[in-house]
Amino acid sequence: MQNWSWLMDESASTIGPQIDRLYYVILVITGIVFVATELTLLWFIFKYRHREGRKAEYIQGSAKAEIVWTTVPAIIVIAIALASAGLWDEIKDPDNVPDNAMTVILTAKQFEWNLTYPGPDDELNTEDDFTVRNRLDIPLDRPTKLEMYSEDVIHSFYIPDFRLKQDVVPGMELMMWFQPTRTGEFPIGCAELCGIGHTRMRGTLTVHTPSEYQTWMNEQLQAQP
Amino acid sequence: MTTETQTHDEHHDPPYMLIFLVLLVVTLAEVGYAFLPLAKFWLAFGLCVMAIWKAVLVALYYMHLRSEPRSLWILVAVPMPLVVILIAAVITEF
Amino acid sequence: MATPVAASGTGAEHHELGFIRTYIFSTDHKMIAKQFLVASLAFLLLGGLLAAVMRWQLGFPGQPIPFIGGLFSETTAPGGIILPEFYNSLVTMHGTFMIFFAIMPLMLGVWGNYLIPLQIGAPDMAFPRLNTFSFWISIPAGLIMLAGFLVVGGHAGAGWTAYAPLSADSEFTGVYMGQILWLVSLTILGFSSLTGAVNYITTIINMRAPGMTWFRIPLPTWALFVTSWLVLLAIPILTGALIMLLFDQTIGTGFFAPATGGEPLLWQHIFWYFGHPEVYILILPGMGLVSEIIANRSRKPVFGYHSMVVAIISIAFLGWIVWGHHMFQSGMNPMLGTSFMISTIIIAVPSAIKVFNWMGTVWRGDLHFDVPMLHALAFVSMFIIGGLSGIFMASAPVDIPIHDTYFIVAHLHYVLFGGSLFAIFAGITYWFPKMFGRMFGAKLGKAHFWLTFFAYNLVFFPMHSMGLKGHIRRIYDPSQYTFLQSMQSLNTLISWAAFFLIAAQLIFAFNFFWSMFRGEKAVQNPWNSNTLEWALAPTPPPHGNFVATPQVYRGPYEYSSPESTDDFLPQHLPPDRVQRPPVPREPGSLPTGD
Amino acid sequence: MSSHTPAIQENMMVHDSTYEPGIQVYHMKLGMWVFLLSEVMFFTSLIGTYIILRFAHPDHFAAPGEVLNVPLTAFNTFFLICSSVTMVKAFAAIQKGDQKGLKLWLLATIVIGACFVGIQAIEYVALVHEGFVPAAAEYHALGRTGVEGGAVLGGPLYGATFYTMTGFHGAHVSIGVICLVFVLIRAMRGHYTHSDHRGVELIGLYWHFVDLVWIILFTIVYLI
Ligand code: HEA
Ligand code: HEA
Ligand code: CUA
Ligand SMILES: [Cu+2]
Repeated sequence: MQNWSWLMDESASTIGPQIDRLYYVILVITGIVFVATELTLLWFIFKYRHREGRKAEYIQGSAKAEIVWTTVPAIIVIAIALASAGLWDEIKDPDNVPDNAMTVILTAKQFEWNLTYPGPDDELNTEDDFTVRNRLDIPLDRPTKLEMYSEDVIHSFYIPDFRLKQDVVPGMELMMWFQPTRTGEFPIGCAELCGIGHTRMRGTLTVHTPSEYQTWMNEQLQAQP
Repeated sequence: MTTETQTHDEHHDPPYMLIFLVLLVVTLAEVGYAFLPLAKFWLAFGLCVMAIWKAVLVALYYMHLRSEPRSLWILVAVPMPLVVILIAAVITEF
Repeated sequence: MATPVAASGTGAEHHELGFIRTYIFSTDHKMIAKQFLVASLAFLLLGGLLAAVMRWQLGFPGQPIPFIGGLFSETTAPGGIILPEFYNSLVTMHGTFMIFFAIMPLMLGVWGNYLIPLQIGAPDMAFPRLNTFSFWISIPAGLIMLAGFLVVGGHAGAGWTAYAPLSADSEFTGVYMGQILWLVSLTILGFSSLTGAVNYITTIINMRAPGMTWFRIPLPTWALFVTSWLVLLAIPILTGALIMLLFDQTIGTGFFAPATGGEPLLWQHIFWYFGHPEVYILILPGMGLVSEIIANRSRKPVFGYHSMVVAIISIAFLGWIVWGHHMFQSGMNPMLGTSFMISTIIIAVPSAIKVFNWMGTVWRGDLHFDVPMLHALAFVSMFIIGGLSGIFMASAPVDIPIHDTYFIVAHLHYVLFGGSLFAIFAGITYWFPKMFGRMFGAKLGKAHFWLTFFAYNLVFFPMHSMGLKGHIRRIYDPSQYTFLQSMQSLNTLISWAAFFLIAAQLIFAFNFFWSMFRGEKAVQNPWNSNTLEWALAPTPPPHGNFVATPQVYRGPYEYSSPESTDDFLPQHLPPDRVQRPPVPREPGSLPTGD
Repeated sequence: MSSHTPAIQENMMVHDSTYEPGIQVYHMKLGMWVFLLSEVMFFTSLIGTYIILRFAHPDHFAAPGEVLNVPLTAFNTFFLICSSVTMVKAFAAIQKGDQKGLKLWLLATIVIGACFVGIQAIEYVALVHEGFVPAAAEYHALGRTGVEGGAVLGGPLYGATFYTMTGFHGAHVSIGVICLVFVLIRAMRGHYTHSDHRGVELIGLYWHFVDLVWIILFTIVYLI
């Protein structure tokens, strides 16, 4: 546990910092609420503990105080909701998928991820498509769009470092897109309980430099039957 | 139905036979209406209106809701919004 | 009573009853409450033991379970090494037993039955025999659920949420009989909850003693009333869903099977339409108990009684329109997600009212840290943590990375253990003297509290961090993920803390039985409480509860009222018998009675 | 204690306000209404499923009359409405202390209710014969793969939702008939009087509720 930190590791996608920022905003707000309420509670517990001769004050309540502590949290949470709604739309809006995105088809099944690439011609459903299992390799300079299908039960495609997750539901066509910000290898997991092999439904996401990506693709093309 | 509204005397039966007739007639009307060459929406809409009307009549007169205290009305109304919320929200999914 | 009342059932029957009618098929609400207490504590223990086995696998993946490892069968844990399918059943059954067989009956079966008639001044429930039915139908449900461990194919392993199509077709899991027993058991259990709810609602509406107006009802009963509505309207939704899933499994109707046109998301919608009200079913009665205990042990009126009631009702109502927050990543329409996000976040407002009013109650009080009070204060502080972590998940974008990770596991244990279970401990230790006529051992009680409080935080707080770093939930072996290996030592630590936590519960179990038979004899009103069950009913209350129908004169939380020389003012005490302090107060400044 | 107290009054502040009545109905009746509300939610989950699935997959469902036998069921609906009116007549009879009327009308309700279930059974048998089955597996076993093929229109969801909804309704009717038999036996023993006839009223509430559900079901399942 040498490099242990309580917080998330640095993100590796364009969407990551935005989610992280929202997360930290909420962390600060709730952190303040948390510290303030718990400390006040502790202070009251200490200050008003029973001692000889102490008599509780007969207080039924206070409309003023209650209005304050209803409206203030209301304003805060609605602000959080609005900020979240904006980011949510940005992430989910299909119009926001960049035009130059590379489309990859993801087919999940117990217990593997199959990814079908468009190949050199950049078109799916052509001769040069190829399929790899449990690994997603993408170039750094281009966004990737996944079209997601499941063959049996619900799985959930999860890339912690990209702050992305999407359930893959049989009978539905779902979509997810991302743009990496650095090269490297990142773990992929299945986040939805999908049966005995749920634990081992893992994969690796590799972000290549553009030239490395070409090399990788050629290797794959040769390896295809 | 409106003729009934004035009766306050508890010893008078609600107009059971009249309701019965209305139920029959509306049912027949429904069956006829369902086969009219109308747009799907209008068919569904009209049929729902008639069905709900019948259901309300049964609740009001046969289940005597009409002569029950106001608080029981409120009680009975509680789940109705929930029914609508579930169906309305989920239907937008598909 | 002004209303015509059924001759059977409502009047107190005072003749002697035989053993069977007294202890087994009793219709006395207090005995039924005790039956529920014993049965659900047993299930709580079982849920805890399942957690222990689970934590063994998570802390020491792949190693044989020590001591008892040999007891497991070949299909579950050969040689003590847990198989993945068994792990899935463990998670599922831990969640199922805890939620449906431990916390829910502890909240409703125990407190609903015990407190409602006593607090509103009624001799018994409106339908005592239905009440007996409610308990006895839950027993076959429990046995059927237990039987699932013995059948071929193992017990259900699709999580307590039983997401279709995983749960709908044995082809995907190899579990057939187990899943069916799970469905049948919960369907039957639904009748238990439902009959209970019908009883509680009718009793509270129609059987309040003279003078017990709506706004003189003690908060536990208020909370139970609102909760009963949630049960009444949510459980049938689940029953419908369970039946459809059962048909999918057995005759292949295909409601939720995409292969034949069914919709997996429909299951999630129906399940959570029940499921979210369900989680409030699990906490609202606890909030009521805690309000009562904090007011009493601070010797102060509940701060803002009316807004507490309004908050309970609004939490219950909002609870119906937020279910989609469990489905943000499910492929649900994102627009729908936005509206669910907003409604979810707004629930923080009534929750805030509750939290601040509890703090207002403590403020300027005269605090007595008895065992129930310790648990109640722990409830408040832990519910704050659990509630605040809910805000992260309620924000849909932030939920993307933390959904289905240990962050959720942390949240749900903070609200369910830190919330519901601490409230239950508070309730048991507070009403124990009333139930069993003896005080709950304070020394051991405090030891149990402190050990539980620390161990519990040690177990569940780090899970927030693990979840943030991507520790997926319901995984059998975290060490298989390279990026989780750095967390393995933390997992091991958590497991040790969990074993310690479970061991600490043995103190409670011992104290419970020891106090029941050997505890110090309790006086009628050891907490100097205002409410009818303490101030008026004998300890323990006889069949029929009260000697005569009580007359109620004031609200339940008149503690330290200037009107009286005592620091409490029972609800039933006629105004002319109140011991007034010598100095008359100027008129107009008199605080009102509620 | 007065025999008639005004409905709920909020006299929270008065120290000796005596009695705040509940709802002015007896416990059993209140309990029955409360129970019926839960039944509303139960049928909501089944009917809601049907509405949603039908909306999502219109191709699985056939137009009115194409698969289901509307005239037969319209006739059956007529039966159920009749049973409602006989039920309410039984109640009206005992309100006036008319024991004979009570028994006759109850008997009529039982007979008509049983006929409803019988006709539903006949309908089921005929439908299954035509290949309209509740289970997708059987549906495919009948050699019908797609939406168009075969003798029956619609897809597997049609049968699944149809049999689940109408089946649970039929079960409710059957339970009602059984309870009515008990009420009739008690009526024959002279258990009910013009001042105390709660059993009749309770079973009546249940019976009319089941009728009400059918009104909805008939419309949305057979006619829309
Ligand atoms: C007793 C049970 C209980 C309770 C009370 C709650 C309360 C809340 N829950 Fe929780 N929840 C569960 C039990 C419960 N939950 C369970 C069991 C699951 C997991 C199910 C599963 O998947 O297995 C779950 C999952 C869950 C999810 C889904 C997560 C996911 O799967 O991705 C979400 C998302 O929004 C959520 C949100 C909330 C919110 C917003 C509240 C709110 O009600 C909390 C409100 C309280 C506060 C906010 C604290 C007090 C307020 C203040 C101190 C005022 C100031 C505050 C601010 C200004 C912010 N919960
Ligand atoms: C109220 C509910 C409740 C409670 C109390 C607990 C208690 C505990 N839970 Fe539970 N848990 C859930 C509800 C609960 N859990 C749910 C709903 C899930 C999700 C399931 C799913 O994913 O489907 C879950 C999942 C879950 C996981 C995640 C598993 C996974 O995703 O892979 C883990 C992992 O550590 C865990 C651990 C524990 C531990 C160590 C305890 C310990 O606190 C246990 C401590 C022991 C006790 C509380 C027993 C005490 C007994 C007594 C006091 C009785 C005394 C007896 C007499 C007097 C007769 N739980
Ligand atoms: Cu696939 Cu979990
Ligand atoms: Cu929820």
